[in-house]
Amino acid sequence: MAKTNRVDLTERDYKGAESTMCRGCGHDAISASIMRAFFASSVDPRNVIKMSGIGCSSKTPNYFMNQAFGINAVHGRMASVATGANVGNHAMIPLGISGDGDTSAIGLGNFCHMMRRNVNITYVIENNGVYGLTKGQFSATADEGTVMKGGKINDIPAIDLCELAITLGATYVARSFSGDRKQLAPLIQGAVAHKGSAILDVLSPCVTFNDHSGSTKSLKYIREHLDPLHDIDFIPPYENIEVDYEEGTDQEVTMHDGSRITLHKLGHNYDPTNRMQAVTALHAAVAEHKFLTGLIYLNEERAEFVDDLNLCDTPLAYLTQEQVQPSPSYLDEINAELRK
Amino acid sequence: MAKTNRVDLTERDYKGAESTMCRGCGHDAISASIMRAFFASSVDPRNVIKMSGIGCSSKTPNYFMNQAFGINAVHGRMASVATGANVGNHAMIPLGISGDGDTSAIGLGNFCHMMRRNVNITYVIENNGVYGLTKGQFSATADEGTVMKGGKINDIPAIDLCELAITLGATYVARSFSGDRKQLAPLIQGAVAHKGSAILDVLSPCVTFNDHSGSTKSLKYIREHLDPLHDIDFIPPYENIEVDYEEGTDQEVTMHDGSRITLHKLGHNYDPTNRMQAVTALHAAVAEHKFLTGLIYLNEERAEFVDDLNLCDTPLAYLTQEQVQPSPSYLDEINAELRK
Amino acid sequence: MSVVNDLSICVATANGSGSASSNNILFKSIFKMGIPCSSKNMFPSNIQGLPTWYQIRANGDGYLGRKDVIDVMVMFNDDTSDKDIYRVRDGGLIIYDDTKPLPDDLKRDGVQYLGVPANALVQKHVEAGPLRAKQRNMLYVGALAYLFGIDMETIREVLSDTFGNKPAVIESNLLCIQLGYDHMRDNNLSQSIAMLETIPGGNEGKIVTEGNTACALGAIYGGVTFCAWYPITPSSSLAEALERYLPRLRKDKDGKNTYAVIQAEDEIAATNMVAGAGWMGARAMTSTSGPGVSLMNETLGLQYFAEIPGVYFIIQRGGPSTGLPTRTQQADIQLMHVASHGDTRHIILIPHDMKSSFDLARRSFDVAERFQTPVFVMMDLDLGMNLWGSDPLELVQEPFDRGKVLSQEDLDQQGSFARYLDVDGDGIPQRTIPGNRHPLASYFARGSGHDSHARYSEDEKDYKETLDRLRQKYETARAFVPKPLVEYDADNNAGVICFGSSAEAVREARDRLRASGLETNHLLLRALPLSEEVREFMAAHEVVYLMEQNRDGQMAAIFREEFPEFATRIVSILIYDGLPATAGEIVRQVEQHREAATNGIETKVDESWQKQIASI
Amino acid sequence: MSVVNDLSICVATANGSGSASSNNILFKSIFKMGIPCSSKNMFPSNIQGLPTWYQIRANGDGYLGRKDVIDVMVMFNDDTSDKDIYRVRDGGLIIYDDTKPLPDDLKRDGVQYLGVPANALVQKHVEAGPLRAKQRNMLYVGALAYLFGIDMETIREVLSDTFGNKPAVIESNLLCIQLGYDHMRDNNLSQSIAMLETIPGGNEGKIVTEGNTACALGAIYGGVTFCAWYPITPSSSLAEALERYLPRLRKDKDGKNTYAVIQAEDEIAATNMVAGAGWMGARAMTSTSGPGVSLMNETLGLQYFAEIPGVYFIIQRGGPSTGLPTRTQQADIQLMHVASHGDTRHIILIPHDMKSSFDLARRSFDVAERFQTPVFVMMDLDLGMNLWGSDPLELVQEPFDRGKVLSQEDLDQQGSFARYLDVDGDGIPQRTIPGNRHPLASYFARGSGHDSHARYSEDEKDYKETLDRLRQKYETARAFVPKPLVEYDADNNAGVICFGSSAEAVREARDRLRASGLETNHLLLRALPLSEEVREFMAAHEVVYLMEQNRDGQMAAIFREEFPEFATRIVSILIYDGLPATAGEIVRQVEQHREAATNGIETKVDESWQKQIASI
Ligand SMILES: Cc1ncc(C[n+]2csc(CCOP(=O)(O)OP(=O)(O)O)c2C)c(N)n1
Ligand SMILES: Cc1ncc(C[n+]2csc(CCOP(=O)(O)OP(=O)(O)O)c2C)c(N)n1
Ligand code: SF4
Ligand code: SF4
Ligand SMILES: [Mg+2]
Ligand SMILES: [Mg+2]
Repeated sequence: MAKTNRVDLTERDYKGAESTMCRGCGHDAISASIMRAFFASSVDPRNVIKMSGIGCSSKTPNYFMNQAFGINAVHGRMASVATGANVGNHAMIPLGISGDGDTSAIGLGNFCHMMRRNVNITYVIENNGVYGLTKGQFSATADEGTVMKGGKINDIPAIDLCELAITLGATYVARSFSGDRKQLAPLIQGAVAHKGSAILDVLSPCVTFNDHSGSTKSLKYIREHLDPLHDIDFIPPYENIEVDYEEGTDQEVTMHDGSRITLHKLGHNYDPTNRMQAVTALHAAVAEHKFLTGLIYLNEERAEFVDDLNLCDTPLAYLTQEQVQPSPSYLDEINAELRK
Repeated sequence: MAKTNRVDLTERDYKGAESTMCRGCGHDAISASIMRAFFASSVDPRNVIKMSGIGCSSKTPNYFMNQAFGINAVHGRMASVATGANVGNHAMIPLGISGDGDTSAIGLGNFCHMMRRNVNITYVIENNGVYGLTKGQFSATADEGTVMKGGKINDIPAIDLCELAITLGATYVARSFSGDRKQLAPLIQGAVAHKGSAILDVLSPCVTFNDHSGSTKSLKYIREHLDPLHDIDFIPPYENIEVDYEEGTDQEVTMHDGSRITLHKLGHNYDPTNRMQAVTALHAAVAEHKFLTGLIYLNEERAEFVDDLNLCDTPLAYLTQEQVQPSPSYLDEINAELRK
Repeated sequence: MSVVNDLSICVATANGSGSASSNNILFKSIFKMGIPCSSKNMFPSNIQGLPTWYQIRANGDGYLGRKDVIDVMVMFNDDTSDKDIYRVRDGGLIIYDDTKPLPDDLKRDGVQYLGVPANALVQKHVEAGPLRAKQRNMLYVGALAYLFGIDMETIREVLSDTFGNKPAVIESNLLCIQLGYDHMRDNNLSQSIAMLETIPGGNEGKIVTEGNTACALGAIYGGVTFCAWYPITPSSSLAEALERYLPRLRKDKDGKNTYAVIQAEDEIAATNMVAGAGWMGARAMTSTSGPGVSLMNETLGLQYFAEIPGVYFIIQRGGPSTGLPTRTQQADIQLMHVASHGDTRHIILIPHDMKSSFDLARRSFDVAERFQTPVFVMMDLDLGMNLWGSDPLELVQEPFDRGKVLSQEDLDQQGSFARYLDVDGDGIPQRTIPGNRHPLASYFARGSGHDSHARYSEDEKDYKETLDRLRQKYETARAFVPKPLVEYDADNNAGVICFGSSAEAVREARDRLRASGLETNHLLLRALPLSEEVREFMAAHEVVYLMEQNRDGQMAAIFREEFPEFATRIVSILIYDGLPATAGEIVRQVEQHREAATNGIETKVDESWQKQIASI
Repeated sequence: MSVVNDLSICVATANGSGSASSNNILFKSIFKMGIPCSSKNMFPSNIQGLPTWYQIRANGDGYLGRKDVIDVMVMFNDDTSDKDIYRVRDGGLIIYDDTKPLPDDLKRDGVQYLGVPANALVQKHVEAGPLRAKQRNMLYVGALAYLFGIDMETIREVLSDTFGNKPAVIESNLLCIQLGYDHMRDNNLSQSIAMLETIPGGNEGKIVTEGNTACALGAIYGGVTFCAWYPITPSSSLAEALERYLPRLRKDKDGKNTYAVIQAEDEIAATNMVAGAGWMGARAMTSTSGPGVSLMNETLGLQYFAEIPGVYFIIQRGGPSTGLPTRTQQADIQLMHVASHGDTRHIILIPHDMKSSFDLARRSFDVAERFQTPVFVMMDLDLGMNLWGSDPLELVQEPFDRGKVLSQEDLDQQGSFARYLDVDGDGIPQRTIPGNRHPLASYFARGSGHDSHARYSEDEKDYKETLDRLRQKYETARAFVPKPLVEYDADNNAGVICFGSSAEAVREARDRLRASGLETNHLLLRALPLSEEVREFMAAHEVVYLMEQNRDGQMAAIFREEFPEFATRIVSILIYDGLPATAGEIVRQVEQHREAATNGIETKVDESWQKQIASI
């Protein structure tokens, strides 16, 4: 019998429709990590809402967790849709999938404002540096000097979505690589446990349009330029695992729901709760042509957006007429005021 | 007789229509600094294009330099209009005026992309933390904890437009205060001399909707929290002024056109050509509730956008039919190819 | 003096000069006297110093549309005086500040001038300070009070209603009003235009409010739980009314909110937040005006195609582009009708007064959830932002219609669920909302092609089926949306159709036409799609005057599209200069058409319409 | 075997399987034989693995619309085979890969099956490697070549045209084609549907291209200097064609560019960049499709109201929302017609083939500058992305029309300048462009109210004057835009109107209708606003079949709006399943209408239209 998790589901229960990505596309690998993470964290898919924009990446929510409600909205606006959905029913667990084009080009403004509000979401950017679905044009995360399949060279610096996320107020910021499931899955688990905007910028090679030499987002180039900050583990709140920490090398962060993230440092002396250090490290990495991966920034202090709104416990979507229609006597009162 | 500048114009020649701002509005003071700066730099208004979005601030281009062509576009899109205008005729000197709502809310995405391209422009944000023209709602530069005229408190952190500008690749980034003409005018002169995106975030109190106690953008609050980095002077290329520099206290930056900016440090040991230092300083200022003003970041290395485009010398708008219509023989050639 | 209670006063001041307050006192006082009255605020898109006009109409017969002519001009703005002297009718009255003598070029024949040395008086009697300049406006209130017989006691009442807890403000205002009053009295100044007389029991029980407030209250009673909006004139005051009333009306027992109002970063965010919240099952709305609709265009198509409910309050202003943001128009109709790319047709509800603003706002959420689609509530600046006397708002108590939402139990019973299947033959599919944990419940919503099970599909049959079902849904809506209000007499050959804020002016215009021999029937349109009743009305008349406030006859285009067989019967009456419609202009256009028709100059109705467009 | 050169082949494969290349070879080979032919690519919105169909029509009579029926189905996609077997007509032929035996459920009566063991053969003859799977598709090319008589020599030519400098690729493709060919020959397989025969001199001088390429070339010859665009199917290939041709055609003597193409971050940026560049006087354009138009809506209003030229190439796809992004439709017509809020009416140019795509694209810049307004060039996916045989593109040599641009000298002479004054009575004002240093030259452009001197104004008269002048400008355009192409015979009572990619299908449909006794006149619409010629055509017919590719009869709505007197004459022929129109469907709908009319089931034309919409 297949292994079940704490909500009695097997890995199969986290599957979706068959993928229509190109064979070998990084996006499929990310889907696999998502399924693994949600299974491992024993999240019931029926509590999840999957959201996306438009693009190859944005198609993928259809390819995992069939039992979750999903929406494939318009290009670049998932951040806003997610804000509305989160406020409309804050009991659901929001998972957003986007592409680098979707997020860093057309969606940039709304994405920034979602983070500024610290809307609760696990927001995964499947970053391949190109527009896959429209056949390979540069996106705004295309690195300066990278080469398009046709030979065109990009003159404009890339937007570093992690640096931007930190600048705008996101409270959980990570970078990873589609091929590094060992790192990516716990990062997703942490993001889901985190209350606030969790941004995961995941390098995800487009094997069809951006895997040639000269490209800085090819599988080969990425692999050669990865620079992981730490080994990372996620320990759910119900697990009482005691971990032996090594002074100066290991770091543990406890999250609001009691989950713990443990970081085993790899060479870097890096503390993800230090905002300026995070920005400095990211900036240095760009200069060195390295992809820094791992949990880059974490802030467990800042309130999530729905807390600012002082919402009632029942999700707004589930309020009844009795709960929302004021009594007619109030209308009399107001009419009286409007007579003045 | 009135004093004339090198293009034989008097200060009067830099005037525009009568302002319709509220009496005491910071925006009018900025207009005055703009007029002074363009006069002082001997820029012929007929070489200038004035552009704006929508808002009180965006109305102001009408109130200076009547001889310049101007456009009052739609809300939040001046950055894109300016990109098109700059490429359409790169011989004109682009001056953009925007509000904090115009730039940091609806216009944020396009603004970021303009900076990412390093489009040549002097882009002035008249930042009052509210939407003046629509009567005082918070904008995205409203500080956390600031109070709206009606009493509402802002729970969301402000977007620091200078930090954002540096992150996105702008090459001349300054913050100033509408009331500090001595600092603002040379900063504008420097911005005009600079080739690339020059972003000036100018605190500009809205005396009608955001000047009450509890507001962090009131005249009083701003004055009390100003923290100027340096005294600043702008020396046009044709002036051979020798300045005595004090080691460690003074800094001079020479710009591509030969202009010089001299900075006389005030307490801070600050070098505006150091990107990480700039971000760190801005970040620290927010924590200390200070408004750091002066030339915050300068990068004279990066090419401006039209250079990336390899444009011909004649402005695109002035090319003739002879210059742009290929000969019919090319069409024969192409027809032949399309027969294959 | 013969005329009683028929008067229009126009106050010309500068924005931000404090006149908002004095105008309000003036208007409320007349209202309190029991005289039917309305006010139109022609304010600039600016905060201080630009011209603003406030036009009050007091009319014992109850006509509340803007009056064609101005009887009294209060000329308190030097910047516009040169034009203002010609705005007043022949035989009218101009009140001006005669602290300094009137320049010659402001002297005009055929009108009476009365001065009040407002500047001089406030300088003398009011303490120097920032408020003094503003107080100056109170003087014309006093002057008018004396001249036209506005009751000082009533004014005092209104002052205390308005500034209840600020006795000092009441006193200083009163002082200034009295100064104006006394000046007129002491100098024996008088006029012979009309007098205002208290109507006992008049306006009894009535309220004064603007449509935006009425809509906000309607939305609250309609159970709105989610609003995302972006500030824009003239719609901001709707969302701001929500923010004002919600904290009072909608806290749960723990003091927590049963609603969320989000000031979005732009209209694109607002519409997508509405889509997100509507998808979750919240009663979601936004309010905006023309530029906002343009920006929301893409996501309106998503909501249409993925069938996500949402309510869009559109307060129209003068277009195109930024246009005249503080003037009224009905020129976004076609945009709403077919909003977004591809084949779309949208439901539009159209209030025409305060009560229907409240009522249709409330019902709009039912319509949106029933039809699972964005629903527009079409307002305009005149209706939304001007003050209207009205019967009190009234709550029709009826259960919310959540539409075809299936619960877990429903799914158990039904045993199957296909999100986009037309189970009932009305084009409206069934819906589940997230949180429904039934194994059949979940589905994937999308703006791309899909089959009845909400599965991705590029199949041409699935696609056409979806498009046809969506059209079917729109057809179903014809019988469901609010019916028009019809006045019909089989003897009349001519009909008049109007909607929204034009209703009052049209009522008056019809009375005038009747007086000059043309009896008309009337249809007040309250919704799109056009219903059978509208078709019948069209069928019953040879000529139908379709009155709307735009240049291109946008509603007429929709009528011609939907009723080609009656296309030539429509004669467009078009007012689009940004000012609220007047009966006089309507009458003028109708008579011009009738004259042309009888003189045979223009034989074909439709051609006269074409010409009119081309030549005006 | 009787039929020669009348054949439709549909190739069903999966996306990304290499079939694009084999289909292209197949199509080009038939073309090179001199047989009139067209191809329709029904590809998925996906990069790899989803179903795609490529439909070739070869027709000696020169009908190039999609053929109603499929004669031959190349069934090379297992995922769709169950449906594909029913796509082929009775008596048709199915070619399949018989490496494995055909499953029973794919066996169907009334059609012929011919197998080619494509998998087995490539496995055997082609080196293992990533290309092997793709090469498999070449086998059906060979099989078809043998069966239908496609000349192998021609195929070889096409291969070398296509892969000119890659002899290895040519060889390996040829090998596979030969394998398919030989298999058929060696097994004596044959069919009796039709044969293809070389037409000597056929297609002589003709080119093969898509509308997007033709538009791009037209724009280049029209002097475009600025393009800002955002990728979106099916419009990307237009901008990409610009990027391909411009570096070759438009370098100055120093090797610098006389153009700029900017990939914007979204459509809102693109349209505003166009506005900025157009304001500066550059010939500016963008290309997009439905979702992009929706997003550009706001700025289109700015360009309309501030009178800034710009060209908008709109390649329509299946809507609403994301809809079917890789299928064809004409459903953004009303959106373009009234794009943006407020009263707007836009000029739309409508190419219908490759030459007119080139020609109207070129002229669009003249029209935009002459009328100082955004001009749409309305295309659709079928026209824009499918390959069409065509006469060569032809440059009409005429001077650019920059419109009423005043130089410094002009200003000197004229002595005055008011940017928005109607000097000539045609509604079109004069314009200066930045860089003009004359003291009179500068003005302030804005989307808000303004007077004739471009000064800010909220005055109702200025406002109405501007609106009326803009309408006047639109009226002026009626006589200026490309005239319709009309075929007229006074004996005929029925007219047919169509536009864009429907032209070919309509031509064929009219021939068929003629054969069955209905002679029709024809009007090919090439622009909005509707011109006098269109009105005359409407006046001259009792019934006009208006054919368009959308659900709601969007063009019909515009006709009814503009010609109310002819509103009932219009019978809509609507095809909107996303596939290119076919003559058969047009004939079916026309005959259905005629039958209903004669049987008196539906007496009123317009009602039948309404019903049709409601019931399909
Ligand atoms: C408004 C709009 N503009 C353009 C498009 C076309 N479009 C579809 S996907 C896409 C880019 C997707 O790129 P990205 O987000 O990086 O996703 P990827 O395909 O690379 O995973 C674009 C431009 C669209 N669907 N909607
Ligand atoms: C699309 C659109 N949405 C909303 C508005 C309404 N609007 C006009 S100005 C403005 C805000 C201006 O604020 P800011 O840019 O800070 O300028 P300020 O008036 O404070 O100088 C808004 C929301 C508009 N004109 N267009
Ligand atoms: S095109 Fe690129 S991003 Fe899209 S599915 Fe293929 S490999 Fe992935
Ligand atoms: S409202 Fe504020 S921003 Fe606008 S003009 Fe007045 S003071 Fe300035
Ligand atoms: Mg991508
Ligand atoms: Mg502001």
